[in-house]
Amino acid sequence: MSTVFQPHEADWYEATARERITGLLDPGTFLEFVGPEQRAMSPHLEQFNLTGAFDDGLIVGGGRLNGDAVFIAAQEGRFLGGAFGEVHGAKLVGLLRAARDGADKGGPKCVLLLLDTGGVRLQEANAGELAISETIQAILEARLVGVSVIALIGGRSGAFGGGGIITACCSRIVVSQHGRVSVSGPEVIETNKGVEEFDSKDRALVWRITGGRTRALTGAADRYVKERIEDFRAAAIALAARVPAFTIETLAAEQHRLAQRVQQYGDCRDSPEMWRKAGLAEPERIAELSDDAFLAIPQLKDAHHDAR
Amino acid sequence: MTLDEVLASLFPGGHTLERGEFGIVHGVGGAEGGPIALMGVVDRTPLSVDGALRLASHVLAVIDKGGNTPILMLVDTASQSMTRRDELLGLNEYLAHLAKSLALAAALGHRTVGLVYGHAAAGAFIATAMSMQVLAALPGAEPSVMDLPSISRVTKLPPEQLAKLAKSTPIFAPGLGPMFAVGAIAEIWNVEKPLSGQLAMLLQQSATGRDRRDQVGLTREGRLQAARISQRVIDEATHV
Amino acid sequence: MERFQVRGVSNRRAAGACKLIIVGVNASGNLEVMIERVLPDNECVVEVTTQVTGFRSVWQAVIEEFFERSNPGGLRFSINDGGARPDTVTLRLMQGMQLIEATS
Amino acid sequence: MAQWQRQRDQQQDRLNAASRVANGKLVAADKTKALLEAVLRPGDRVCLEGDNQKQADFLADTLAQVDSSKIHDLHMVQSGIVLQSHMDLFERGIARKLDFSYSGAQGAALARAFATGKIELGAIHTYIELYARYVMDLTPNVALIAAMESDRDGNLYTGPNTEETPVIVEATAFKSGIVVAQVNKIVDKVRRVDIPADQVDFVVQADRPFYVEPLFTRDPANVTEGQILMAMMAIKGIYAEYGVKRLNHGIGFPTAAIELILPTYGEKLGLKGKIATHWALNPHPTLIPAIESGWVEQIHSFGSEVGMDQYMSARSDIYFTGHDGTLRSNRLMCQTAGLYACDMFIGSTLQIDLEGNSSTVTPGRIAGFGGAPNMGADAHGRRHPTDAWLKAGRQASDGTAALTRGRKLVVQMLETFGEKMLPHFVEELDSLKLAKELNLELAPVMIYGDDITHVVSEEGIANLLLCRSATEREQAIRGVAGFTDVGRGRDRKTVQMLRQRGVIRRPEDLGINLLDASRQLLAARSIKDLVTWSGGLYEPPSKFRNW
Repeated sequence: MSTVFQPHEADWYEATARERITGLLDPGTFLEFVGPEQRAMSPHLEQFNLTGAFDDGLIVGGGRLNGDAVFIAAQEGRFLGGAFGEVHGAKLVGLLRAARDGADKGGPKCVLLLLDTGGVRLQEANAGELAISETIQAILEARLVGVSVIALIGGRSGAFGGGGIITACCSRIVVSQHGRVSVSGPEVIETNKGVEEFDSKDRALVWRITGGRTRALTGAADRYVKERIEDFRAAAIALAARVPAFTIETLAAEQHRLAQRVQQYGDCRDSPEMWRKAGLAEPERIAELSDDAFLAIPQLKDAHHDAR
Repeated sequence: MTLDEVLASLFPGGHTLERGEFGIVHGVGGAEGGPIALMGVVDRTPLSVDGALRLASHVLAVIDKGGNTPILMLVDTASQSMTRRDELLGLNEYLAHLAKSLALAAALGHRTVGLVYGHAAAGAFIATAMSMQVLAALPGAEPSVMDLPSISRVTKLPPEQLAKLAKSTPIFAPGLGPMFAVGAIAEIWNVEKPLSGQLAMLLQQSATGRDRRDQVGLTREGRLQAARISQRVIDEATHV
Repeated sequence: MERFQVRGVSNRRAAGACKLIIVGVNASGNLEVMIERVLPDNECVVEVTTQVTGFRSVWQAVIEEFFERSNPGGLRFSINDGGARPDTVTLRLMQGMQLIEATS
Repeated sequence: MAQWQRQRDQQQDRLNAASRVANGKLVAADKTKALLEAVLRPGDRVCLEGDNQKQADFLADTLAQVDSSKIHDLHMVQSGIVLQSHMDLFERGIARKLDFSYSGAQGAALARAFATGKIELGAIHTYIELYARYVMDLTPNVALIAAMESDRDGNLYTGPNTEETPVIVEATAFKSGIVVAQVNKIVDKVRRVDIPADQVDFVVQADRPFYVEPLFTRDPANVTEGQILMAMMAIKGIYAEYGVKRLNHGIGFPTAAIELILPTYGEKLGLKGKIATHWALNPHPTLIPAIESGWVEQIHSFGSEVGMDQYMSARSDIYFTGHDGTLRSNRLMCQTAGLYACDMFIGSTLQIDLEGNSSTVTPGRIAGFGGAPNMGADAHGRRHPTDAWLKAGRQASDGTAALTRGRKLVVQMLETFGEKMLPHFVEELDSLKLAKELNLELAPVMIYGDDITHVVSEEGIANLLLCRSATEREQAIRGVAGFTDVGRGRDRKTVQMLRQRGVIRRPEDLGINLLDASRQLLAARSIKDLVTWSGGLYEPPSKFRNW
């Protein structure tokens, strides 16, 4: 171990949504839409005695990625857990629709989705749920006209609830080890089914079930990256170049892929059981590996697919 | 209404319906305009990876057959299946896969209609009913994101205060009325009249190919910001 | 929740040409500060929306000290507060100030 | 005829009574209750081992289930009231009187039990004060202790969490008492003998490993910029100023921040090797980056810390380890080191008054003391000089007297406001209110004002050594009390004068820019980073993981 301190590289987990955007895009190219000075804030929070955010926890705009025009949206996972509210959701829906409408008029062909969300903001649950559904429809409409949508997940709120479903509707998914992707949160499962089903305080278990490594190894994510923003950027550039077309062939392949997963792992209770079946060395220690060692696991490459 | 009553009223000309595992049904309904592909999740069954996969296979089968057979999705589900196994397997992908299949069917010319006649909640609501081009509900339906006691726990507001708030805004409260007001549900059908006619009317409306629920929410004054904000983003994004 | 503003006078225009800066996140024990260059050079104001009621006089003291220290002529500060403590408030105001003055 | 062997006889009676349920020294787990009922007598003084870290929790649970018609009115003399079963003892009438030192999660229940008379309070002690009384006037009749391994003869391996076992056993075994140990495992041969078999009467293999609270783990993710600012001021304004090499840190986030910026900020100031080389300290995971960067020469520990065992075994140059390679901790020795061999104690507190008295009592909660008052007290018996100690002494005495003695640096760090905007600087400690309510003879004070040499808040450092009157002390404290009522009640002129004299030093007086207090300064910003620094040797408990 080096005795000289190595300064930290900017990492995704630690960064705010705005810092992630700045680090992800080509320097100086970001232009925000409906910026904070417009004060498009949630009108619903005050009745819950909550203060809002000037951007309602979602930043949308345009910029360049490796020279190419892109749209970008980033959730601030620290503001109300990055949850979807009415304004927050509508900004995302607007951005995706703009991509859809502009795709054949020289607009950006790629949308970067920096998800960091616990799901629906309960103070505006109906609007949030609907916004998630609208987001899904808008992503798919955009994909139909050839826009690629890349999800990037590695923040503290992960991509839970509807955020998990949105993730899997994207053309490509990038995760880091911190990034969790799931529908029902561990606390929700524990509340509904008891601590024997899911002990939400057992954080290692939470990550074994929902974490980035599990998602990457099962093919539920397309690219596993280290925590650094520059790695997310490199992955976004690499993946945006070629994405699966949103066609019946793709979905038939996805049907097959997902059916196989149930067949292969349907009786597993925990991810080490899956890794044992997959023939990984030291299935119990996957979480303990360094990022480099994890990235060197051969089965990680086998998980790559276009069935999304 | 029970599922049988619903089906009888929808298809006086007859229907077939196979009740499969995981609460998933599929079949065919006879209608004047031609057959309608039936499918759904029923009996308040939580939607699991297995159920979502099964349901998606029915959608893909309709697409495979070609033509433009409409799809009617019948929904009575507790919520997504909340288990460790489902999450370990990546339930999010299975629900998304179902939503994608439905969106592709719509894009390929199949009219997709949802009918919530029972319960529908959270992620299962998103992947089924809300993934249809148009969603109808019966008066007794109970769509929700989360129940008030749970919302009370999370928001730390007393249930009485929440109940009071719920009367003044449709933005968070569970139930048919609020969901209708925000634009999630296009029509609440009249059970005094045959459902077949109401379905036929719905199917005759031409599909716009665009999701206009935010406009509906605005018109109904249940969701005043969404349409305006998304339009503002579009305007700024296209004038770059 | 509580809303109020604290006005100040300044004898200089804050440096830099940047029109808008946003620092911090409105989270528990934290706050976001948006700074806009929209006022005459000899005025400044901080508009506060806070979740925690009953500490207006503390805010007043914190902001007045900040005005004295930083002399932020021409700037409007808008705060969404999630219950930040005074030192965090001062730090965010100073961070924002440094950023807007350093950005051309 | 005088009898001089009554205690021996009694001891033999108890051993005889217990022999029915024991197989030699070994007792089956399901016979433990019968064992306790056999060796205990009403009114006994009992030490149930447990402090702020390890707990003889199996024996505690079992003791709480004994027949209270047979065993009652016990006088508990133990470090910690931490577990629910500790409270149950008094609830069920098994125990009546209590002399203790520390309470964690049970602080509120304890205050209620005192108020309702469920517990008769002897006194609240510091750790070594209570150990001292074990051999003076509070010697246990029965000690119920915890160990990792035992052989069939009763030799115990207490391992990294040895903590206070030796002192409890010493006091009990050599005064005709009975020692019962719960162990995680019975083995043929223990890895090393921490407690010899002839000091142990009975051994029970518990149905689970004894509980250890990871009390000293601070997640770097939760360190705030304000705490980093305080840490920078402390390093530059105190550590560097006095050249403090031998020290103890408290458990709060501000000191965790200091540990985390030694390899960054401390390095930049060129302080490596000049400060913070020798420690009386639990194995704080947040010190890993400083250790790995070569800052630390050696550490003696009160106890262990969950997940640190492998790391410490691999770093035996730094930690105290046995021939078997694992850590040996010892609370008594480490406390003594903290008292006599440290030049500085620095820790967080919850309240400080105008005289500098500091307390962690909050309304309706008795937290006890643990070891902080020993660390945080000037040792008048100390005779060896160090530069830091002498400099502090000179500052306190104006540097005139020929016989100037040194002073231990006792530093309290506190943010001006706590959660829910509760001020940490107060006119009157909540402790006084509590003492009145509970009719305590002595209000619990963690560290008395006359022992405190420096107060660090995010507004600055107050050096109380340099104060020459009660008024100056008060204004020095007010002068760093920020926007609290105490702070706003300052006399601006006096505070200005104190600042000119260097009694109060603000960040800018120390050449510290507020804006440099960024999380970028932290050598580790997450538990994961600490694992990486340790080369994978640190294995944090699951509740601290986010991977």
